[in-house]
Amino acid sequence: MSITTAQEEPELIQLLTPDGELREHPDYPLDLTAAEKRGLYRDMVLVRRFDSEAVSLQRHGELGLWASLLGQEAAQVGSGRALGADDMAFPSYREHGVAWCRGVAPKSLLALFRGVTNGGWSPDEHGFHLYTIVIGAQTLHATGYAMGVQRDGAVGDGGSAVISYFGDGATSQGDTNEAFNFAAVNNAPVVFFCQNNQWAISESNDRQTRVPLYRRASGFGFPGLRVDGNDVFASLAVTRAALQHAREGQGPTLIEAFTYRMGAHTTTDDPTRYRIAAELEEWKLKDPISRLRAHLAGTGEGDEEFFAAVDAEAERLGEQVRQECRSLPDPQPLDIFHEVYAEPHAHIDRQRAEFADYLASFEGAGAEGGR
Amino acid sequence: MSITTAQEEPELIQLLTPDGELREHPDYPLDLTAAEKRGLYRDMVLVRRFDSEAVSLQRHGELGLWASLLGQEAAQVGSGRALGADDMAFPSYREHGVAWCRGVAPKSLLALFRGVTNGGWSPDEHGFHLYTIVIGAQTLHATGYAMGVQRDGAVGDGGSAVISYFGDGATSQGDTNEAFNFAAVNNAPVVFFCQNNQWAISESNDRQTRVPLYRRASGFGFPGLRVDGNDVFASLAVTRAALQHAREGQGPTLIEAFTYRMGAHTTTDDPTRYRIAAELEEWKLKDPISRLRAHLAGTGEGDEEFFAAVDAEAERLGEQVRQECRSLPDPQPLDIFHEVYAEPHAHIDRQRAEFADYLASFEGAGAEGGR
Amino acid sequence: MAEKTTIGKAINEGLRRAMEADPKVLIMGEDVGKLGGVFRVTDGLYKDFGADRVIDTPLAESGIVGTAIGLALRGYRPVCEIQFDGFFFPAANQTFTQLAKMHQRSGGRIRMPVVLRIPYGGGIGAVEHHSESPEAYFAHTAGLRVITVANPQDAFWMIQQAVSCDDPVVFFEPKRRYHERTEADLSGTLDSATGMDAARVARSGTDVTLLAYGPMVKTALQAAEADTEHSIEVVDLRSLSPVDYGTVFASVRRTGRAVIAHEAPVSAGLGAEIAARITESCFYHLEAPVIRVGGFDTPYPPSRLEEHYLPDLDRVLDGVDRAFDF
Amino acid sequence: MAEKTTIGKAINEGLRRAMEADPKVLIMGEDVGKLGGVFRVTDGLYKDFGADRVIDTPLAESGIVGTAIGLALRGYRPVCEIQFDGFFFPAANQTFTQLAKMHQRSGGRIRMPVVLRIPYGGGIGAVEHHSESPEAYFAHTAGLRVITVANPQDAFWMIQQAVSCDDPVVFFEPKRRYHERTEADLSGTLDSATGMDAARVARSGTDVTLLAYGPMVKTALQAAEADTEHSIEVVDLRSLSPVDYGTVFASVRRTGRAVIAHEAPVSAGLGAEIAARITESCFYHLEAPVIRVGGFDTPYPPSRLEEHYLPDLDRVLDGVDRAFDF
Ligand SMILES: Cc1ncc(C[n+]2csc(CCOP(=O)(O)OP(=O)(O)O)c2C)c(N)n1
Ligand SMILES: Cc1ncc(C[n+]2csc(CCOP(=O)(O)OP(=O)(O)O)c2C)c(N)n1
Ligand SMILES: [Mg+2]
Ligand SMILES: [Mg+2]
Repeated sequence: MSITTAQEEPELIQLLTPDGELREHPDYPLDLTAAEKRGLYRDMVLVRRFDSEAVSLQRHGELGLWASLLGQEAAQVGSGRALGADDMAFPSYREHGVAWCRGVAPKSLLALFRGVTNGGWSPDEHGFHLYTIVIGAQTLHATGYAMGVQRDGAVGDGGSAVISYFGDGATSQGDTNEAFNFAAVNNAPVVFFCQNNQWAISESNDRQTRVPLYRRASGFGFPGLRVDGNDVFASLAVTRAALQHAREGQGPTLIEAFTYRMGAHTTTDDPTRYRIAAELEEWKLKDPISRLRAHLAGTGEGDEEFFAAVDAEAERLGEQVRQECRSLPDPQPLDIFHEVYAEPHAHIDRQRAEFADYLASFEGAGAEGGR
Repeated sequence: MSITTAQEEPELIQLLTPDGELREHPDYPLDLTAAEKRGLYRDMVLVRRFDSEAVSLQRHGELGLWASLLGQEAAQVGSGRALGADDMAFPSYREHGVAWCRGVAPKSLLALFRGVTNGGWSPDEHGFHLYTIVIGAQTLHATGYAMGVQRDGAVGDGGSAVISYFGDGATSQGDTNEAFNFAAVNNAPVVFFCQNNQWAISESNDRQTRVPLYRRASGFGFPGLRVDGNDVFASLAVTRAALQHAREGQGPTLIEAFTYRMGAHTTTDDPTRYRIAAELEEWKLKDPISRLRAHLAGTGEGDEEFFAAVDAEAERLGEQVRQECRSLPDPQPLDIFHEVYAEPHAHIDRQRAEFADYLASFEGAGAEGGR
Repeated sequence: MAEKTTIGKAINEGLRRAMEADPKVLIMGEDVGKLGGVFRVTDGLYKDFGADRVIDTPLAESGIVGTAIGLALRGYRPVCEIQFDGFFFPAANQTFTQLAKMHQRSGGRIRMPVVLRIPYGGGIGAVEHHSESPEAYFAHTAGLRVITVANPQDAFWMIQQAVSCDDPVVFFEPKRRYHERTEADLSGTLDSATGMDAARVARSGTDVTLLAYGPMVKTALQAAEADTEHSIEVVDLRSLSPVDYGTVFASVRRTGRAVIAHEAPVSAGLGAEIAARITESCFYHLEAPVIRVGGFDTPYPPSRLEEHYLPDLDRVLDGVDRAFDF
Repeated sequence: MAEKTTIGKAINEGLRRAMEADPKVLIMGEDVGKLGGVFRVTDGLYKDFGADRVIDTPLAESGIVGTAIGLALRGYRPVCEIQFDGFFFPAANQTFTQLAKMHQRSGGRIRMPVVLRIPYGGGIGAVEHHSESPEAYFAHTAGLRVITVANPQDAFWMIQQAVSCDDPVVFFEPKRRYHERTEADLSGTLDSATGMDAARVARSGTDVTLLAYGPMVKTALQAAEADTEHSIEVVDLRSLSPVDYGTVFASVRRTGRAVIAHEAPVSAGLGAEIAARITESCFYHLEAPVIRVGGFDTPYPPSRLEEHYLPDLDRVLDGVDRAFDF
């Protein structure tokens, strides 16, 4: 009886070891200048600093919630820096590092988690769509967008590519699998970038899948790759290659960036209930930032002065972000009715007017808008 | 750049050639007695006759619709006869051949398409769930049922297995892919039996998938096989093996039965709008019934007398089915409210009573229930 | 230039106009290409506009609506066909949590000119899931516009208005009326047409307002003809969200009575909303409560029972009688 | 044996009782295992009943409900947790076309004892999709029962009644009330409890009937306390489908006025249905139209606006005033 499943160990594409040593990879050559490497280091440090500031802002009641990217900086900055100006990214809700690379201001992200807006930035301006909270939904948006790129004739040399971010948990959703299939059937220029941070809230990978996630792609007829998601070089190189593949009209790729969620799922989560501390300790040794720092220090491409300057910049960023967050203006009650429809809508107009009257009725009474 | 996809031709498991010649297969030995082979032949002929009778009943206005299985008899009878008494099947809406093997009376199927009932038989009694019209939905039911089998401790020697039927089009649905994943993660004893009849209404395979469908399984971490769906022996042998694999606790298998929908999608469809006649002619040469007949005739396991007897039985079945269909009793108006809930429901009771009063109001007027 | 035509043909012609007028308009769905859709509503468009603009999608409704959203983000105006009412539900998540909310989520930066065409309603002798009337789910979802048509003239204009609207529009097509032939003028330009969110007094009357939409408009008109005792005013709602309450209230205030008929189950159906609003705004004009006539609160029955399930002439007239005998 | 406890703990205890009483009862959903659910409602059950009965599923709501249906077909009684209201929609197809209809489809041969637990409503300062009130979608779907609780006592009994019911039950949990501590007696046997489809007069009054359910019951009671001008009778509906109209009509006939409050958008919400029915059945008792107080017909706003979106004490009292000033 020949019913068996191949169970080889997946190959992990790695260009930078946890000790900061460079490894050549035949398929993913990467030729970065020292300045570029330092740029990646700076990105990661600043993003981490911003992220930890946001966690603390949440603790102080300034944000309703925060989903920390701690540990995933390399996957995000590597892939984010692989994107070109004409490319479009579709994030989930944890892609603060990608947002950073796309020029989205930290305060725009904070506005969302503070409850000031459900969006916060212009997707077109940044080539970075809004955060999507419903797991997997954005994978279809990315695929549709890529089908639009095809129809615009923007595939081929100098063309545009699309990237969709999602987590390990998201691979279980019907939508994500439909997106894989629509992309494959249409040969759409989209890269599926799965950050496998090992956890979907409290559920470990074995609750989501029986085999490594990158393998999913082959079942739909396109390539799947597993990259060391804590290696910013590998994340950059592999994403670049996949984007190029897409731009050239060769269709989708699934990249599984193997990484680790070093923090809680969000600020309301308590990971001690479901995972052991040793796991975190193990992953600390693979920290994406320290390995690049070791590399830069080792090669002399970064010196103490540089590291100190980045740290100082990070401190300033932290301070700035704190300020900006606190001074985000609150929306006004009647904003509830804004932008529900793009075109005039009699019913909403009436409801807005009624509510305005209601609010006004308190003013005479000296009360404050009814509260 | 190493991003490529393997594109080998899929192996088609075949035990009986279109000319009726037997082929040994190392992995799927099959040792059938002459009586068993004749039984399969009889099943296929009778099912085809029943099916064509149903098409004609629809033409005569006796059925609202019919979905013909013409061409898919081998896939259905082969897999249906592989099932044990304790196994459970979850059909789509075209599995009349499987229904036949599970002892579901033809008239029960006709009742559904006549509009007399939305169901029509006892799933438990027959180990054959109700037809499911919403594409893909039943794949999850089958997987959940198989998870129940596991919890009952009914896996292992002498255990039960579950089989889910669906079409090529159904592989595109999120539900089907979620079912693959739930089954894989839970190692559930379920066989996914995809009848790839090349068409989902007017859409050919290339609109549904970029690669052969059996490959989908490997992405979820379980075996996928492609069998000649017009070969009843291969369909039987491969399904048997996969069911046994499941019963033994080794988890799911995807079987792609490569076959052809020789008729229209349903009686309301007109395939001349979207496919060329030559395709059908080609597949006629691979007809599942004639190849078994050739085999039986060639080996002497079936003689003219036998074939004539089966044909005569088929005629009688046709006649019987016609009678039974015409004498199916119509449901009564108040049946609308029956069995909406299993437990008492004040609102439905009230609505039923009101409608009964309404109907009664016409009786006095000498009219016929308001129509 | 009035001619006899059908709702199906008028939608087809409207889609063709929309595609000619704007190269960004796309058709997508199951079997919309060579086959022209199971109801032939997209007949000929694949041939004339090609596979890039008339897309036979994989069999996955969530995928259809989800990729349509992506296409809209890229500047396209997709018109998605959901093959039957009962097969909308796999797309509920993309429709309710994404399509409906994207404009608001983005603070108005993103527009979602996506049309979902849904053939709906019963009366065609079909098997399960082919006869549903799910409009209330959509009317309860903020961010969507919901419209439906009752004649070829409206079908022709309103499909074009839906396509040119920058909000997502759910366009319900009364499938059992697809092939009925009536007069319509399929020439002229779009700006001459009544707005898609206006209701229409389909027949004037003085004693009672009978509200209907989609497939029930014809039944309502027949009821009005048949009733020799009461003068029935028939209002064709056309837009189900928002409802044109100006027209509705004006009529009810004149007649003092209202009956609303739809095929969908009565409980928490659209009739409830309309009855509640009429009562709120016309309380002192009402001689009787607003009467609802609709499907029962049961799953749609097997087709041999559908004539009893669907509100027909007699059930509508019974509702009118109840508005008087109250 | 009354003690101070919370709705969250009472559901937990009720689930434990149900699991002890019947080995066929299963818990399934995202993070319901070791974590005990994001609201800790299934806390401790994984430890005590094991992974076979408390199943951490893959992250796929359609898969959860779809496999629960399969488990029910095999004789199990699955209790599915949908993590948040806004994440129900991927399961809409399995819920509306399969779960709700299976019993009818089978002519009564199949029973579907599946419970969907859905934490719902706003007021917790959450991001998008975590504050929705989708109950009207379910109340419009024949074949489902829909209930909700407003206090630990009901939570304890009604979750057990839901589990023991042979119909699919959607069990809405008022998430912003999960942790409020009030008195309840979590001993005694199930048969002593009021049936889960009965409404309850939570506070007697003579001037107006204030109808509420789930998270709004507390607000309604506060409004009744705060209103010194009118004697407000508060009815806690408990069952949203079917609604216990006997209790509702009796109260409205006494008071002559009704106000219904819910968090969900008003349009085509449950309040519309209840208002319509009250008007149909109590027309000559009504001094004013039934007043609806609810969420606006907009997507749930960002959390810094939710206090304005949610009907609060003032909005409810304003509704009561409108019932008098009409
Ligand atoms: C459809 C849906 N169901 C449930 C949730 C609740 N939820 C939010 S995050 C999350 C886990 C996601 O895990 P993963 O995809 O691995 O992403 P990660 O959080 O690890 O980045 C869940 C279940 C949701 N947001 N959407
Ligand atoms: C969710 C859903 N969408 C659409 C349909 C309409 N429909 C009925 S059969 C069919 C094609 C199915 O093709 P396939 O899965 O290959 O099965 P086959 O009919 O070939 O046996 C479609 C689109 C449906 N039944 N369910
Ligand atoms: Mg994760
Ligand atoms: Mg097919």
